[in-house]
Amino acid sequence: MIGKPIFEMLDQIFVLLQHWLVSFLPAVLRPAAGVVLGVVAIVCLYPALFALTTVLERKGLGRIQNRIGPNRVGWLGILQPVADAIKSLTKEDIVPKSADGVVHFLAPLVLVVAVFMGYAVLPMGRNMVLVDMDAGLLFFYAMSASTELSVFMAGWSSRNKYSLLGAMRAVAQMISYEVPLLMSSVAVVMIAGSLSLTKIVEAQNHYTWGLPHWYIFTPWGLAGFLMYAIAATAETNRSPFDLPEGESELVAGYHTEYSGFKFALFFLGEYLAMFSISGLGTTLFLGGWSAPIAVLGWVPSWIWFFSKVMVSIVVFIWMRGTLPRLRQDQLMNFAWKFVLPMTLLNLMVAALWRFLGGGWERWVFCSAIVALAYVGLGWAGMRQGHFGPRRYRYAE
Amino acid sequence: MSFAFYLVAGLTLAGGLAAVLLKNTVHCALALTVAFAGLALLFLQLDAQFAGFAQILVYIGAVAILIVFAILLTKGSETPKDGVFSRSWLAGLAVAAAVFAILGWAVLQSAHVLPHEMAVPQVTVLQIGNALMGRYVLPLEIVALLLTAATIGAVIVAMHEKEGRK
Amino acid sequence: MTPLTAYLLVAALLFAIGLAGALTRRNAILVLIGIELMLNSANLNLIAFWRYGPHPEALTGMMFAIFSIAVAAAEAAVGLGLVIHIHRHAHTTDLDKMNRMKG
Amino acid sequence: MQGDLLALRNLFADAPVPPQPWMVQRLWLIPALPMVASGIISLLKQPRRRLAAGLAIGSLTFSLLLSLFALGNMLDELDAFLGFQHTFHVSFSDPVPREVVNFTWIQVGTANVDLGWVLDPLSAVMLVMVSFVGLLIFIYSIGYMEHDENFTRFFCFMSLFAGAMLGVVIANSVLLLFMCWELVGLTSYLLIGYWYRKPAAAAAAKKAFLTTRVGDVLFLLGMVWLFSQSGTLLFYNHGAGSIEPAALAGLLSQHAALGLTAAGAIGLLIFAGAAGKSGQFPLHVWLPDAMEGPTPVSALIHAATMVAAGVYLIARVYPLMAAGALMQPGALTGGTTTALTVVTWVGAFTAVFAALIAVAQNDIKRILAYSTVSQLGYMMAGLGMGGVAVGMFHLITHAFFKALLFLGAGSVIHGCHDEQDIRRLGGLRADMPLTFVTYAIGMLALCGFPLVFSGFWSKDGILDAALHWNVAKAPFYMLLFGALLTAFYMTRQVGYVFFGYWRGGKPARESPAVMTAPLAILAFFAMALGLIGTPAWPWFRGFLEGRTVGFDLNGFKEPDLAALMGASALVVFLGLGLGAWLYGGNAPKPEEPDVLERATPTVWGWLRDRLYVDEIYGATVIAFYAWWARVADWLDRRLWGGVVAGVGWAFGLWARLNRLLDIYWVDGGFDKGCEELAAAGGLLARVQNGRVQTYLRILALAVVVLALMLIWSSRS
Repeated sequence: MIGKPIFEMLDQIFVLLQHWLVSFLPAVLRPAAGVVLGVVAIVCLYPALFALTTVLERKGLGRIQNRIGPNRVGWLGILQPVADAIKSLTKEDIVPKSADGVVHFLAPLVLVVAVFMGYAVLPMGRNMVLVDMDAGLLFFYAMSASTELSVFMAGWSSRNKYSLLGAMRAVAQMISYEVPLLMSSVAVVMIAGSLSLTKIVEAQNHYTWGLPHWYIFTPWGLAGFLMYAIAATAETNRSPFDLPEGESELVAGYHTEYSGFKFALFFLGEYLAMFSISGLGTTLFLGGWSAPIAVLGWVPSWIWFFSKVMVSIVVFIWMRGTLPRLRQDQLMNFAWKFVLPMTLLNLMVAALWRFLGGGWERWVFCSAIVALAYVGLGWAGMRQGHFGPRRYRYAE
Repeated sequence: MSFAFYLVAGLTLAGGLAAVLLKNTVHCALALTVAFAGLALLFLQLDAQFAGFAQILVYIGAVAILIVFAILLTKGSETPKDGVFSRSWLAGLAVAAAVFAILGWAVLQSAHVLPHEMAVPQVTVLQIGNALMGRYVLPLEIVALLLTAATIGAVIVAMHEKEGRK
Repeated sequence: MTPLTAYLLVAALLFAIGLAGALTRRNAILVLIGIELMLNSANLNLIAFWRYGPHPEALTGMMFAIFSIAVAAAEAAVGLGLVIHIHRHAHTTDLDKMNRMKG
Repeated sequence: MQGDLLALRNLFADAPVPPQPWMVQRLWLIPALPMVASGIISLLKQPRRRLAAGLAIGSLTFSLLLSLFALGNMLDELDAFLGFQHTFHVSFSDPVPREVVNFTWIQVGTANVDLGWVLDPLSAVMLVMVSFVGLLIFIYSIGYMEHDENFTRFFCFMSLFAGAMLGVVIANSVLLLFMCWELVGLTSYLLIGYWYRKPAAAAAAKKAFLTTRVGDVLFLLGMVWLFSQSGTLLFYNHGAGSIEPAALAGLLSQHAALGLTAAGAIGLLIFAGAAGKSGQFPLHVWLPDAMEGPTPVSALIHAATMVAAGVYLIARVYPLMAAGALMQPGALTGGTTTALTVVTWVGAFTAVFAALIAVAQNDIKRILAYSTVSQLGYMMAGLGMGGVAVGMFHLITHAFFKALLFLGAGSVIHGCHDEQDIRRLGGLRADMPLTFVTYAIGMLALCGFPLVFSGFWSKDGILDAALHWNVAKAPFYMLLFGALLTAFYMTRQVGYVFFGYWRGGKPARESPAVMTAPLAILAFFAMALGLIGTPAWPWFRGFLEGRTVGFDLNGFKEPDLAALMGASALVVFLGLGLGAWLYGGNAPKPEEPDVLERATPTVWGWLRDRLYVDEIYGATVIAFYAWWARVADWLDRRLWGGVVAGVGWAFGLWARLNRLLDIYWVDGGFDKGCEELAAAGGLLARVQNGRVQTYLRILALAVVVLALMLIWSSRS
């Protein structure tokens, strides 16, 4: 292969760039400067991705809903986010008179900061991780748990019943779905034997017959990924779990009373959370930055990571355009009576997988258990009316 | 002692003080969160990464939210008319001061026997996991049982009593 | 002042703050907040002793702290459940008004 | 020579060890499949009958396939093994190929509690037998149990039983064996008491459970002893197992009481467990009562498999039983030890004893039950005198023809509207032709009808071993007499049931094909299986003992063999003839006494009442317990009750005295005191003002005081 060094360089181009830039500084400052560079890169990159995604989402939704979508600013409306940014920066920042000023001000900041923190441990390519932490996954979840508080702060400080209701719904939903989210990741941790996200990716970066060892291609991994995807959708308040911001009931949920730049921050925070949770899902189940087939290994690793994330984002958008919103009781029943039991069972299946050795039995057993549980739980839930249409009880 | 320590310790103590002193209950809860976060940072300074993240996950992610929910459910966010401190606040303060005095005195008295700088312990999550599953497996199981019991208990205690049933 | 002494003093102060809160506030939830602070200061002590103790590799203090965090979570859940229950019955969370167990 | 051998072994020890066969690694699947099926069935609701039966039968079919695969595997290995020995002129300490998979279950301090499974010819043969007979009986049960409302529960228990029994078979650890053993006992209990609303069934289940428990306690003792002496629970562990030569040497060097070695004593304790499960003489009482369960249960558990588990257990620990007397370490034949002698005598006695009782029974299943006890005695005696192959061959053939007989009896009961008394049946030859033909084949196999029936060859093997036993000749004559009795009582039963005329109420009808098809298959095997154990081609024996055997008619030319076969055939013909003469033409009416009863009413009465063993137990063990309970009751009521009453009375008197004192003297002063105390209490009660914070404050203050005291005391 002639092009091998070139591809390796392409693969590591950002790492090399960082090293090159840092090498201008005195040795004492180098580690700190490296981190600062990484932070700057993340802080610049993801908002750009956010801008791109908003256009993508609006155009995509437009297509799904048989309309054109934004098409005025720039070529095919591609500059729409720039116009939006200018608008939100120049708009008047309205704070309600009765609002709790300090908390009202702090809420969007806390959200964005906490969300950004999560990116510190995501490996976005080979050697491309800001902090390779031993307890990376725990850190990520600790940070994502902190966002809940900011949502509450926003809703409570607005002194608006819609805001408060939206915030309480959002927090309840996030807490409910955080449990299955964590549980489905624990299965991965059990198999990979590490909380470090880089090690988890490394554990999946093997190939048999040119096919990858991604965890999604195992029975427990597939079930875990499905549960993770459901919980992630709910955790980011995306449709069909977007009750906290249901426009028809709550105007806009907890950020009803925000305008201008603060609103933009909330918007940004939500999309950033979506990116980071997609990135984590990619890392845990889809092999992170590893190539989907061995022969494509020469393509730079970060391309794979970002393509996988973007595919997840497209799926998010697609679901938003397709699925109607759930009801609150359906949401809670679904979390506690289907997703959580399934993830708990999945833990056991993963343990079984781990201890059944390398033979074919583990495929048969684990698939059978997962399939049986899925069918059984779903059937029982449907039968008892947990997931279906609501049965009204009228007063006698 | 480093500057970072004073900063974080100051943050923690300020958060704690605010949590105790503020009038608005929700503000108290938020200040408590600040104290929790400061403590997590202190844990990180003590090279207890796992405990620090667990602290954030459990306290900020769960306990703080629980407290906030409880405040809203008990209409506690309105400031009561007859003051936020109890009638016997002076006695309470005195007792607390006495406790601090005795604790601080004990710490300072024994300062000379306390160890100085130690090498940073290299503890990986893997070691913690092995310890939890090995030497500490019985406590772990008991904690699991306790959490289950607490979950059930909390649900039952806070459950609405249905009218017209036994 | 050695680092350990500093950490212990911070923990003692936090404990006293928590105790003061638990002893002086009217609202039952704030009493619980005070108790949480006290528990946390104990955790700080445990971690500090683990860090500066003779056998950090044995993980005793760390484990103690982790278990204590778990127990505190359970305590908070049950405590707040009780407060909500009391509020539903007595329509107050004011501890000064809750003295039906008076001897 | 020894050195060469060692060098050779070492040479091959260095060579890359061939990986264990695929089947050995997966042997656990065989018991696991039915157990999992049982677990799933237990969750099903009553109406899911087809699913339940399908799961049970499907899982057992898979187990059967795997068992056949394991047997094939073993045959291949035996060839390779013998080829190796032949090529290199070596002999291993183990005469048969044996594959074990062991793992540690729990680690307690330095002691490991190991579990594992073993695949050797013994377990392979047994696996195939259990799963095959089990499968046929499962299929049969669909027909037999079709009207039962608890159909799913039945298959749940049956499946659990099959899994546990297969677990007993593959166990390489005495602990695993014991666990499965107890599971088997549990399912036996559950299935005997399957119709728990019938008081007799519930009582029989309890009796079975308690009686086998007597043996199991002794078995447990033996197990613990074995563990403490050999330090391992495994049977085979590449030379380090508890019944391998190294450990046996240690056990032999120790002496227990009564001149027994530790090995012998442990062997006897284990035999006690086996005797309980296999219904050997003092503990046989539960087995006839166990016939209260559904007939497929009787066929599977109380005829073919579970009761044979005791025999299998003795075969499994044969090296232990025979320790010290073996020609060659690890061999499976030869030698007489105290333990084996006890096994032989108990077996031979049980064989005759139960056969005698069987003569005078009138319940179709009870006759078969006593016959089972008797045949188990044969197996034990065969093990004791002739070694593993002799006993196991009879076990396998017996499993087939006795299952056949029980299923045939079930078919009769099913067809005759739950009538079990043979005096109320009769003439079924015409009504149930298929059942009759298969039943007759089973009966002839059980009697040991010469040449074409398997029972003849396996029983002959036992008699042959008894004839050549060098301790005593009595067992031989006992067993021969037993054979006569067997032929007689079976002829009597068949005469009553199938010949003569119909004495019952509603006319009988033939059972459905789902029941008769297993009968036909079993009948085929009841005849054909004999072929693998004839003296001319003792393939079965060769397989179990690690030899290849060819067909050789000279096998018949062994000394005494022809005479023995003649004698045994004669005995069988005598029994058949006697039975046919007495009962063939016209059996008596239900109300009339039996032919033999008219002849010797006294003896008949003894036999009919099962030689009063139950009554003896009732009069001794149970009576003792009842007496002891009465004594305890009396002590409670009279002695302690009297004492208590006396004390009470004394105190009553004292109280009356006090009352007078109180009223006239104390009260005045006391009331005053009370008032004062109440006032003081009110004062103290102020501390308890119901405010949580006050308590907390006091607590904190107390902490401060305590800390001060601590510091102060450490100062001084």
